[in-house]
Amino acid sequence: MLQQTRHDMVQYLRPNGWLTDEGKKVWGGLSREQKLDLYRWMVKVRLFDRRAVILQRQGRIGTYAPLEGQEAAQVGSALALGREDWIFPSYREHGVSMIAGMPLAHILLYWMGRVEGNTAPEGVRVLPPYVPIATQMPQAMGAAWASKLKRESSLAIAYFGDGATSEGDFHEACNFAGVFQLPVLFFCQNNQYAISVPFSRQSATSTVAEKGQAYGIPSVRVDGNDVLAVYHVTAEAAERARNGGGATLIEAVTYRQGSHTTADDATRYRDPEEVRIWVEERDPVDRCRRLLEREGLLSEEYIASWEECCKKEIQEAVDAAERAKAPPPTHLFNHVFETLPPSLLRQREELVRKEGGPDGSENPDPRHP
Amino acid sequence: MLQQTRHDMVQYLRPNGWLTDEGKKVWGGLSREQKLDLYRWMVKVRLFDRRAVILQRQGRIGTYAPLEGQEAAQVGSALALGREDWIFPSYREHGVSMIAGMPLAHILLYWMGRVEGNTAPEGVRVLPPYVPIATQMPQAMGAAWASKLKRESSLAIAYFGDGATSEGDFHEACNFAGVFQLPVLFFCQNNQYAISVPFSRQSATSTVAEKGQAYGIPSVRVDGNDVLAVYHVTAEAAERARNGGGATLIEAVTYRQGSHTTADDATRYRDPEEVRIWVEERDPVDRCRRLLEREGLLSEEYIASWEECCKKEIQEAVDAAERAKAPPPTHLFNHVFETLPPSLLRQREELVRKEGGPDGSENPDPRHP
Amino acid sequence: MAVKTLIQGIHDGMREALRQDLRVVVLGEDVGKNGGVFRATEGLWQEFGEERVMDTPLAEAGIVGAAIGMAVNGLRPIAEIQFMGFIYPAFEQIVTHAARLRTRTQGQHPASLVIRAPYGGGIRAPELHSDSTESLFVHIPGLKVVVPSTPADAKGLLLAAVKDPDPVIYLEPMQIYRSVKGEVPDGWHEVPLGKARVLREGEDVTLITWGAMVPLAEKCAQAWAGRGISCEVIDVRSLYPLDEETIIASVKKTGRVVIVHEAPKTAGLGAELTALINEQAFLWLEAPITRVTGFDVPVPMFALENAFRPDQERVDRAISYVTSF
Amino acid sequence: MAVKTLIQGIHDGMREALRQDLRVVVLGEDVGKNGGVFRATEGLWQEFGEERVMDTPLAEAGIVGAAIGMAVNGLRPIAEIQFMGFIYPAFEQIVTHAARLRTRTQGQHPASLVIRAPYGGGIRAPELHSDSTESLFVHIPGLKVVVPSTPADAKGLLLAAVKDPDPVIYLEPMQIYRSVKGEVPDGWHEVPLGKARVLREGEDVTLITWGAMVPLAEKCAQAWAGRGISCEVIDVRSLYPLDEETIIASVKKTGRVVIVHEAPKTAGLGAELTALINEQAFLWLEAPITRVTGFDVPVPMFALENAFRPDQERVDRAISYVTSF
Ligand SMILES: Cc1ncc(C[n+]2csc(CCOP(=O)(O)OP(=O)(O)O)c2C)c(N)n1
Ligand SMILES: Cc1ncc(C[n+]2csc(CCOP(=O)(O)OP(=O)(O)O)c2C)c(N)n1
Ligand SMILES: [Mg+2]
Ligand SMILES: [Mg+2]
Repeated sequence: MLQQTRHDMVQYLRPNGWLTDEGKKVWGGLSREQKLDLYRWMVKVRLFDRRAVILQRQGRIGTYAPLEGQEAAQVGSALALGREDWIFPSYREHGVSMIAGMPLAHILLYWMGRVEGNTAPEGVRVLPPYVPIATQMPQAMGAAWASKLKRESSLAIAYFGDGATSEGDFHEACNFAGVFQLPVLFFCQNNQYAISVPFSRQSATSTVAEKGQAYGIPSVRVDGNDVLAVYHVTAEAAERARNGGGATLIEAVTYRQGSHTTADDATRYRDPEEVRIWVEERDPVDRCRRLLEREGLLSEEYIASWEECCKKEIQEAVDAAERAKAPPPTHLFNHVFETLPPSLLRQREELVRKEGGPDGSENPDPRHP
Repeated sequence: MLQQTRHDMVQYLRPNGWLTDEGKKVWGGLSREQKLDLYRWMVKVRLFDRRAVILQRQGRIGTYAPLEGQEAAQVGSALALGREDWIFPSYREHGVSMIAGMPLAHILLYWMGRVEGNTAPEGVRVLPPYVPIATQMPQAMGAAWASKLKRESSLAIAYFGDGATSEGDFHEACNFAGVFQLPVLFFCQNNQYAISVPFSRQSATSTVAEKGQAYGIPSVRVDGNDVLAVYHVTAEAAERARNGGGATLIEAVTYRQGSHTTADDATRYRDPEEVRIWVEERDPVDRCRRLLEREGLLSEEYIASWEECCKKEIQEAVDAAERAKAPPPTHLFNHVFETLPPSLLRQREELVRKEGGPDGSENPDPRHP
Repeated sequence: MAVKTLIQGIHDGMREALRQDLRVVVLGEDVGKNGGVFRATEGLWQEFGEERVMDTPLAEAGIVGAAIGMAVNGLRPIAEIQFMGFIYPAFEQIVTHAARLRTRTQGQHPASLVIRAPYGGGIRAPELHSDSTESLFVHIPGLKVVVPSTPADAKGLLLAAVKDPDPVIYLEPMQIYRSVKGEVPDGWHEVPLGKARVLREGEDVTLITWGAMVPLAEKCAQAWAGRGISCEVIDVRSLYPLDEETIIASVKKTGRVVIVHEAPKTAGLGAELTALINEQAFLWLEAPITRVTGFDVPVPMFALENAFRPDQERVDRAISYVTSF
Repeated sequence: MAVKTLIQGIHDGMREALRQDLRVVVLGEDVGKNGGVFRATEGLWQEFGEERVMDTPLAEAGIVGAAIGMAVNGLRPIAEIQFMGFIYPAFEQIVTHAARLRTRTQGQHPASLVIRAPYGGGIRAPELHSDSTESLFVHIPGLKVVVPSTPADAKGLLLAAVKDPDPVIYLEPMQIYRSVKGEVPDGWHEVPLGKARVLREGEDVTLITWGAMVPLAEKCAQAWAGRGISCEVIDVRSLYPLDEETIIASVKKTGRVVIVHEAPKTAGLGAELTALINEQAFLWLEAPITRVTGFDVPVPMFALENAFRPDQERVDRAISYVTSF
């Protein structure tokens, strides 16, 4: 059982690919497919991410926020959620979104500056990426509150970074969640930096987890590059939330191996040696691969064919996104209000006249880009 | 010495008027005048407060926020500050303001809706009352930061209530103070209620003090009706701040004996028995009086003559405030900018024409109402 | 129909909404046991219980953020901000999220919620309690903004706002909470958003206003009627979307316009109304559109609030000006 | 004088301020070691040290609140908000406190500070990075608001803002950060607040604009010059206080006005300019004042930002309209 508050870092899978004793127990409880899924998703997420960075360099998508290094935190937590749970991501949670069911093509569309990329397929409860830091947290809290009031078992999870812990919205969301015992998980990927600002200048505490004490909510610090531990602590917290035990603050200790976004240059503010350690010695994907290989669940051929499979899927998504018919300019007006007031109808007319084209009615269905 | 973080409540003077062992030591270190001052100020503050409530009932001032019950928290802390310290009060800190040097007449003027009441005499570093909850906290933090950057020994103190701890501004201010080790005191009068909302619905923690942990700043919980303990913990925290030791969060546990403001009716939401206990058994003024009487520092005559003296001073302040010449309507424009832009000069002209009177130049000196 | 005050109209609207729509919840500071600092929610906590009427911690971004999340997850929250002067901590949640969530999610999550806030001066409230910053919200695409000035409108606009799938900022002119009385229909009563109310017809001048300035405009119109000048008085009521049709029709009839609002002049809503009329009725104008507004100074403490706010003399001067131009 | 970009002008202004006035400090997210996400503060941390150029935690209310407190205690802070779209968490500190502290303290604490923020679209930035909500700040009494559109003005307005004892919101049109170049005076160079810049004189139409729309207006004016219509182009530059004199003089000369801004139309600053001109130059107007603005929709993601923002075609149409009215 998860202790009320654990600030020593939970780790089941060591950087060298060996399980701890506790880890062995947890691992033993997983099916073969579950074990493989942890790895497969991380690979897919990484390949997607790398491809997106290349697409940006090629000018085919806009500024992009890479997640390389954070795959375990995202995959481990997302796999612990249910379809009915509400996910409030930040701009870096591509891994989470795809696991929850956002088509890869949508994620790419978003970074192509296309709002249709935000549309979730039926039944997928992922909100669009939250760009203004920490603002998703009160909303996730509110969604959880609604679940509780409606006596539904769905929970809400907010994803955010270490920098987000400094915002007032972090505080207000955690406080409400504590007071009302809401089924919400606050999942912090502490990747050590908020753009260039290290966590040591972000907070006088050395961990995010200990901040949970201020809200009377249990918190747990987990090795965010250990996909098994992340999966397990998230699943435990989710279960507690569903059973009326209220919120949990989870700090996944990880590292962004690349720059903040493709517009950023992390070499300006990070020590190369620090980066090297995280990349070479603590990588989340390598670690999981080593374990699976040792357990005979993974062969070189399997890896190769899985990577091939992912690349194909990603390529299809790229094609789909690039083929997706751009909505006409009048699309600007399509979802401002349920019913456009006269002044907006007039403005829309102005645009139609200017475009000299159709009236925008042939707006492609955004769910099938 | 003050421990890093003390969440057991510091108490030196028991409700029955007897000192604890630790209290005896602290008490012994005070001069006769200091001892009497603690009491004298509390009496003056209470008499002022009661008079203000009556003035409101008589329609001579507007809505007023009474502090009765919180005298020890305000007097004890304010007496521990120096003239060079910056004070950022909320709307209930009349006791603090008067100790810092705000003329009583100014405080009354403020509640008469007169902005001149905010003007501090030369050298008095009290900001106007902060009405929007918790907003004074980042500013106090910033003033403290400036002291530190300028290598001055002045500190800043923000006064706020238990409800304020829920606002994002509380969090952001505390966090900066922790990160930059700023000489700022966050002084919370936990009077148990934010208007009608009890602290148990404001926060899932049972104390305010434990919230300090989230910011790596020492915090202390003190009996806010024990003027000696409040004085002492504030003095210690101030000394630490001046010596580069950074911020302290102080929770003074107290009770507002009356309503939130004269527009509120506390009987709607508080249990009369709860009120009775705080009024009859834990009153801060009684407690101090009992101690001083026992020590022979206070006689009935002394009390009577001091009260007389206070009442006279208060009466003079009432007279001064009521006599204070109201500034003309054009005063609206006097301090919007250092130099009025043309559009504002024109608006001012409009008002002058309307008033048909003088041009507002005979604006009385607001420092001498 | 019973005669009620404006705040009773608001109260009735919330009660009706809570009764008829189980998705509706009310949340805010002191709205529960205490019934709200103005008693707008009096008795609702007792009647509907603490799962429908919820006291929150003191945190406006938390309140509005929670309301957005609730709306996403199927509720219809009515969030109370205790005074408009305290809405700013929630500004980001309102302008970045409530206003844009429908667009951002391509219609999937319209953020169907109502944010109520008492606003304006005139009750000698403490400092910083008397802001009228309605134009800030009108400027943000995706929000609707309404202000009732009669008890029936108070109820009708509130219920329309609750039913409306888009986020509505519902501002309550606290000066006339209790001074304005009128009949309020029983049961579910809606006043459509986007429609102004012409409370007095006239030929010579169009007086455009809303909220607590409505009684003032009416008084002025009455006085000028005695002097042979007939004013058409329009209570805008829906600040966004504006009822352009009613406004423009009136201006085309009178050719002279006085706009009265309590907020400071510069970039207040009077500016937008002026621009709109200039665009749509330019050739009908016979005098400059004239604004009578709060001055461009911080809303003063109450000793000077009468000097700050529009009054009969300033409105009269404006009417003289446009009629003798 | 060297030729520099607009962002270099801003950078030079900050450097000069830090050099000449020891009270000046720069604070914000990533402004230190990283030199700002746009490199506006590049090298300043290295030159002046971390007690003058300070990286802060990620909290805008904290940043602005701290800056106010610093100003109270004798410093002259320049606070950077990383993008205007992220200024809203600090809204309360700005509108309730920075704007009003001088009034509230009767002149004792004027909140002398500068808040810088990049604003507007045109650089294909990620979602929610491209707001232009300048009119919100113009509406708040007690604030000054400026927008440079040339490198020299960038430096000159920044130094004037630093020297100005009142709080100044300094907005940076990021689209033209690097595309606009020009000579920038060395040393301390001020451009007075409250003065517009007439960048092109003309007789037929007055084009009023600011920020990244200035080059667009200039281009349109040029094109129309070829067709025999001469446009006077005014870069408002100081959004509050407005240079009414320059604006009104121009309108009285041309009688026809087109206002171009990127922000949504309703209750944008174009409304105030329209109202102002209507009030002060009514009899000189020969056509409705016409606004070309962002549409009243949430600022879109970048794929549609060109459709949202004013462009040459829309401005041309407006010029046709007012000249053929
Ligand atoms: C309210 C707000 N302020 C500033 C920014 C600009 N910004 C974007 S990402 C970022 C750093 C976020 O750091 P962190 O929370 O640690 O998340 P990470 O990017 O490391 O995943 C900043 C300052 C923003 N998006 N929102
Ligand atoms: C930002 C903000 N929200 C709401 C209010 C309305 N209000 C005034 S006092 C108060 C309660 C404050 O409680 P607390 O912080 O405990 O201080 P106390 O009044 O008990 O001294 C509230 C909600 C306000 N002034 N500011
Ligand atoms: Mg981070
Ligand atoms: Mg309290």
